[in-house]
Amino acid sequence: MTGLEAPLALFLLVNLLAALVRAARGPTAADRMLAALLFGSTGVGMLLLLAYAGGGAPLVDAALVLALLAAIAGVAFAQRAWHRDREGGDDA
Amino acid sequence: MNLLLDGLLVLALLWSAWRALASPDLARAVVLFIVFGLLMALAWARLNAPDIALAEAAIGAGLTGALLLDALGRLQPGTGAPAPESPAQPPANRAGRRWTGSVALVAGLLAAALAYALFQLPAPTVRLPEQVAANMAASGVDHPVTAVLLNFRGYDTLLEVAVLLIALIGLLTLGPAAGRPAAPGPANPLLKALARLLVPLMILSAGYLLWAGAHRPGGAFQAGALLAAAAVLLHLAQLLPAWASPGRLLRLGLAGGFLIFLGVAAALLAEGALLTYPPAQAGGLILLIEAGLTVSLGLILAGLFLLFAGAEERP
Amino acid sequence: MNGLLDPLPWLILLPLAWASLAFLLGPGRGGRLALAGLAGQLALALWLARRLIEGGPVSHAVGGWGAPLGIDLYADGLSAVMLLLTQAVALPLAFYARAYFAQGAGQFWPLAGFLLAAMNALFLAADLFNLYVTLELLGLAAVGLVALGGGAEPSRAALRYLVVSLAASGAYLLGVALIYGSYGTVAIAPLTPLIAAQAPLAVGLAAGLMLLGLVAKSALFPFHFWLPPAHGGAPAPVSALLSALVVKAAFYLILRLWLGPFAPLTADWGWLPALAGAGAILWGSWQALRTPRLKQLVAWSTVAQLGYLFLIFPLFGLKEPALQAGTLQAVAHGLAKAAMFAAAGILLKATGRDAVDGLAGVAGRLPLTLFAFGLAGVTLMGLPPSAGFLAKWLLIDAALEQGLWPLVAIVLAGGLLAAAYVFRVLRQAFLLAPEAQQFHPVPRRLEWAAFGLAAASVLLGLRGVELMALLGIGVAP
Amino acid sequence: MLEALSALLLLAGAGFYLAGTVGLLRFPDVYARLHALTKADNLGLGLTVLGLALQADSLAAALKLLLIWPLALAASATVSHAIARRAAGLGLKPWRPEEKRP
Amino acid sequence: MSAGLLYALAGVLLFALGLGGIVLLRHALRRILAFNVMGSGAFLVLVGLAQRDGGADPVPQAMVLTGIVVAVAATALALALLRRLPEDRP
Repeated sequence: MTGLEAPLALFLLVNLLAALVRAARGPTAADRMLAALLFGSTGVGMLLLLAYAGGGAPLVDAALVLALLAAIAGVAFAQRAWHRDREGGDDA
Repeated sequence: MNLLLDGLLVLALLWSAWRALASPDLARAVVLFIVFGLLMALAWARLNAPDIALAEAAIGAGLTGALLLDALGRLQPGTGAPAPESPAQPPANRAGRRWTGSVALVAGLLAAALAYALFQLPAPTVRLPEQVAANMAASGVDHPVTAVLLNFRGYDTLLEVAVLLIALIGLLTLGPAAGRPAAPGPANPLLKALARLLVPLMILSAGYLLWAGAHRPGGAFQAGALLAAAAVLLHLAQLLPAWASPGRLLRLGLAGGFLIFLGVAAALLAEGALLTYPPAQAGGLILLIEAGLTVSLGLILAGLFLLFAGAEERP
Repeated sequence: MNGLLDPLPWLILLPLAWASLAFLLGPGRGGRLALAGLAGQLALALWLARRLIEGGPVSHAVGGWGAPLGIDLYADGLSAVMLLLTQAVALPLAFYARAYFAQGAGQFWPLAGFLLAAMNALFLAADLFNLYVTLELLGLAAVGLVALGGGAEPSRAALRYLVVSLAASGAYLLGVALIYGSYGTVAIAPLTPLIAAQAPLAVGLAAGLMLLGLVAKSALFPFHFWLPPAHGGAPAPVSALLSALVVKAAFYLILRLWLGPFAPLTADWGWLPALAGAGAILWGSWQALRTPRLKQLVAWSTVAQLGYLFLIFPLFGLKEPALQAGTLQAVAHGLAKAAMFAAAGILLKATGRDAVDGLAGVAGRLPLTLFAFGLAGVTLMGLPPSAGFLAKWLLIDAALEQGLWPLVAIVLAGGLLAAAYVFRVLRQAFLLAPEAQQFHPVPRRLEWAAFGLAAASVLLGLRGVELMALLGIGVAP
Repeated sequence: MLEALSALLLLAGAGFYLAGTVGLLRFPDVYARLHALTKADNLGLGLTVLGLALQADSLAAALKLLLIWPLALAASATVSHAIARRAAGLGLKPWRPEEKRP
Repeated sequence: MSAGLLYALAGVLLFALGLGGIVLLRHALRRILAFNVMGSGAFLVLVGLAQRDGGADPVPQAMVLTGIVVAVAATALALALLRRLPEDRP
C-alpha cells in the first residue's frame, strides 16, 4: 500500500478522458475505434489501482473480467465496421 | 483526493452520456454508450460495490455492447449509403423547437427538485445492513450481497430469472431477423487464435466466479454473463454459428436453471414458507441453484445475441 | 400454517411452472397444460377468498425472514377480488385461445403463463422493489404477446409499448430508490407509519414519480396513445388478455399505493386523476365512434372505460363506497371487454375483414357471437341488471353524497357514448349481407367462450353482494 | 525496500500511460496512434501490474495479477490489428513527412 | 458531501437526461440508449443514497444486480423488435 495508488488512479482517469475526447472527435471511423482499445489498457489499469487503493481484492476480479471482454467490444465494432467497408462506402 | 477522483468520474459519466445521446452520428453514439458502460463499472468500484462493477463489466462491455453493435450493423446497410442519420439536433421548425425546449425544461426542473430534495434527507430509520449482518450465519453464505440476492430477497431473483426467460421467449416469438443479416467479413485468422486462447480461460473464470460467489463478490449472474460473452466471441470469430429456433435439449438448458430454482422453492414450502432454506443445507442448496442458474443464464444471455443473428434471410 | 397448504405461494408457483413446462414442450404446445393450471389457479383463488372471509387478511413471509429484511406476500379483500377476476377471465380465454390458434400458437402459452404469474405476483406483493420486478415481467410478457402477430405494424406497436413501459418502470424505480434512501426499507407494511410520521420532499417526489409511471402503464388519457395500436393489432385472445387484465394491474397498484402508504401525500389530489378520467371517457368514446376498424373500436372503448376507474379518486372521503364502485367497474369491464374482444375476433375470422362496415349480415350467420357482443355492450353501457350498471350506480350514489355533480354528468355521458359505438356495430350487423360476402366457418367453442364471459359480466350484477363483502376485508374504513 | 521498488514501477507505468496519451493526441495519423496506444499503454499496464504484484499479500493474488497482463496484450493486439486492417480498407494512406501536417 | 451523495446527484442528472432522451429522440436505437442511461441513473441513486453516510449496504446492491439483468433483458427484446421495423423509418 504505497499511498500512490489513488493519485495514480486519478492520473489514469485524466489520461482516459483526454484520449476519449480525442477518439470520440476523431474524423475517421478508425479513430473512433481507438476508444475501444482504451478499455483494455486504461480501464483495467484503473480497476487494479482502485483495488489496491482500498477497493479490495474483488476489483481485481473485475479487472480480469474486463481484460477478457475488452476484445469483444473492439472486435464487434471492427467486425461491424469491417462489414461496412467491404462495400466501399464509409461515413468518415 | 477521493472527492477529486469521484468528481472527475462523475463529470466523465455525464459527458459521455450527454455525447452518446446527442451525437449526430449513430455509430459514435453507440461507441460512446459503451464507454459510458465502462465508466459506470469504475463508478461502481468507487461506490465499493464490487459485485455490480463485475456485473457491469461483464454485461455492459461484453453483452450490451455486442448487442448494440450488431443492431447497428443491421441498421446501416453495407451498401455504402451512410446510415439513415436522424440527426439528434432539435428539428428546424419552431413548434419542434418549442417542444424540445419545454421537455428539456421539465426534465431540468425535475432534476433540480430531486437534487434539492436529496440534501434534505433525514437519516433512514430502518438499518438493513445490520439486520443482514445479524442473520448472515443462518443464510448459508458468507458474502452479504449473495445472501441478500439468494436468501433474504431470493423471491426477487426467482422473478428476475423469469424476466430473462420471458425476454428470450419474446425473441423466439419474433422469429428470424427481417433486417439485413450482418454478413460476416472475411475470416480473421488472428481473431480465431484469440478466441481459442481466451474462451477456455473465460469458462475457467466463470467457474471461479460461480464458486467465489459464496464468500466474495461473484455469483451466477456474473458467471453467466461471462459464459455468454465467450459464446459471443466464438460467434464473432465464426467458430460458433448462429442459433435457429432451439431444439428440445437447448430449451431444457434455457429453462433448466429456472425450473431448478422453482422446484427448490416449491419443495422448501414444507419448511413453512416459500424459499425458507433450512440453515444446515442453505449453503448447499444455494450453490445448487447458482450452478443451475449459471448454465441457464449463460445460455439465455448468449441466446439473446445468437438467436437468428446473421441467419440468412430466406424471403 | 404449513407452507404447503398456503394458497398464496401456489398462486404464483403454479402459473410459473406450467408456463415454463409449456416452453419446454415447444412452440404451439401447452394448451391442455394451461387449462389444467388455470383450473387449479381458479380453485386456489376461491379457496383464498373463503379463507379471507373466515380469517381476515392473510400474509406470507417469503424465506421466513419477515418484512423489512425479507419480502412479504399479503392478500386482503381487494387483491382477492382482483385474483378472482384474473383467473375467471383467463380460464375461458384459454378455451377460446386453444380453438382460435388452430394452426399453432407459437409461444402464446409460455407468454400467457408468465403474464398471469406476473399478475398474481403483483396482486399479492407487499414490497415496492418486488413490485418493480413483477411490473417488468408483466410488461415484457405483454410486449411479447403484442408482437405475437408478426409483421411490421404489430412490431412497431410493440416497440412503442415497450419504450413507454420501460420509461414508466424507470420512473417507478427512481421512486423506489428515493424511498429506500429516505427510510431504509421498501416493504409496504413498515413504510406506511413511517411516511405518515414524516414525509420529506424526496418522498413526495417519489410518490409523484411512481404514480405517474403507473398511470402511463395503465394508459390513462394523456398516456393512452400506445394502447389502441397495441391492443388493436394483436390477435384476439391477446387483445382480450391485455385489455381486460394487464391495464387493470397498473390501476390496482395505483389504488394500493394511493390508499396505502401514500395516503397522507395524496389526500387532496383526487381531482387530477378524475379530470384525466373524464378526458379519457370523452376522447376514447369519440375515437371509438370514428375508427373504421372493429378491433380499434374495441381498443378505444378500453381507453374510454378506463376513465371510469379513475373517477373514484376524489370520492375517497368515504373510502368504502368509492372503492366498491371502482373495483366493481374494473371487474365488470374486465369480463365485458374480454367477451367483446373475443366476439370481435370471431367476427374478424368469419368475415375475413377487420372493418365495422364489413359486418353486414353477421346477425344471421353468427347469432350467438353477436348476442355475446350485445351483452358485453349492455355491461359497458351500464344498463341494468349488468354489473356495469351496479358499478355506475354506486359511483353516482357516492358522487351525489359528496355533492360532486360533474362526476354524475360524466358518468351518464360516458354511458350514452358507449351506447353509441356499441349500436354502431350492432346496426351494421343487422343489415342484409351482400351476396359477395361469404362467411368462413368458425368453431362453436369460440362462440360459447365469448358468450360465457359476456353472460358472466351481466349475471354478476345480480350477485354483487358477496363480492362487496369480500372486498370489505382488510380495508380500513 | 519492496515499497520503494513498487512505487518506482507504478510511477514508470504512469509515465508510459502518459506517453500513450500524448502519442494519441500528437501523432498525425491512425497508424501512428495505434502504435502509441498499443505499445505505450500496454507497457504502462505491465509496469503497473508488476508494481502491484510486489505488494500482493499472497502468491495466488500476485499470479492472478500477472495473468491479467498477457490477456490485455492479446486483446490489444487483436483489436489494433482489426483497426489497422479497417483503416487500410478505408484507403487511409500512412502519413509521409513531406505532407503538410494535418 | 459524501461520495454516495455525489453519485446519487449524478444519478439524478443521468435519469433526467435519459428521460428527456426517451421523449425527444426519434430514432428507436437512440431511445434504447436513453432508456439504459435512465436505468443507470436510477441505480446510482438507489445505491448512492443508501450509502450516503459511508458503509456499503448489500440490499440495494442486490437490487441493482437484479435491475441490471432486467435492463439487459429489456434491451435485447427492444433490439430484436427494432430488427423487425422497415429500414426507412426505424
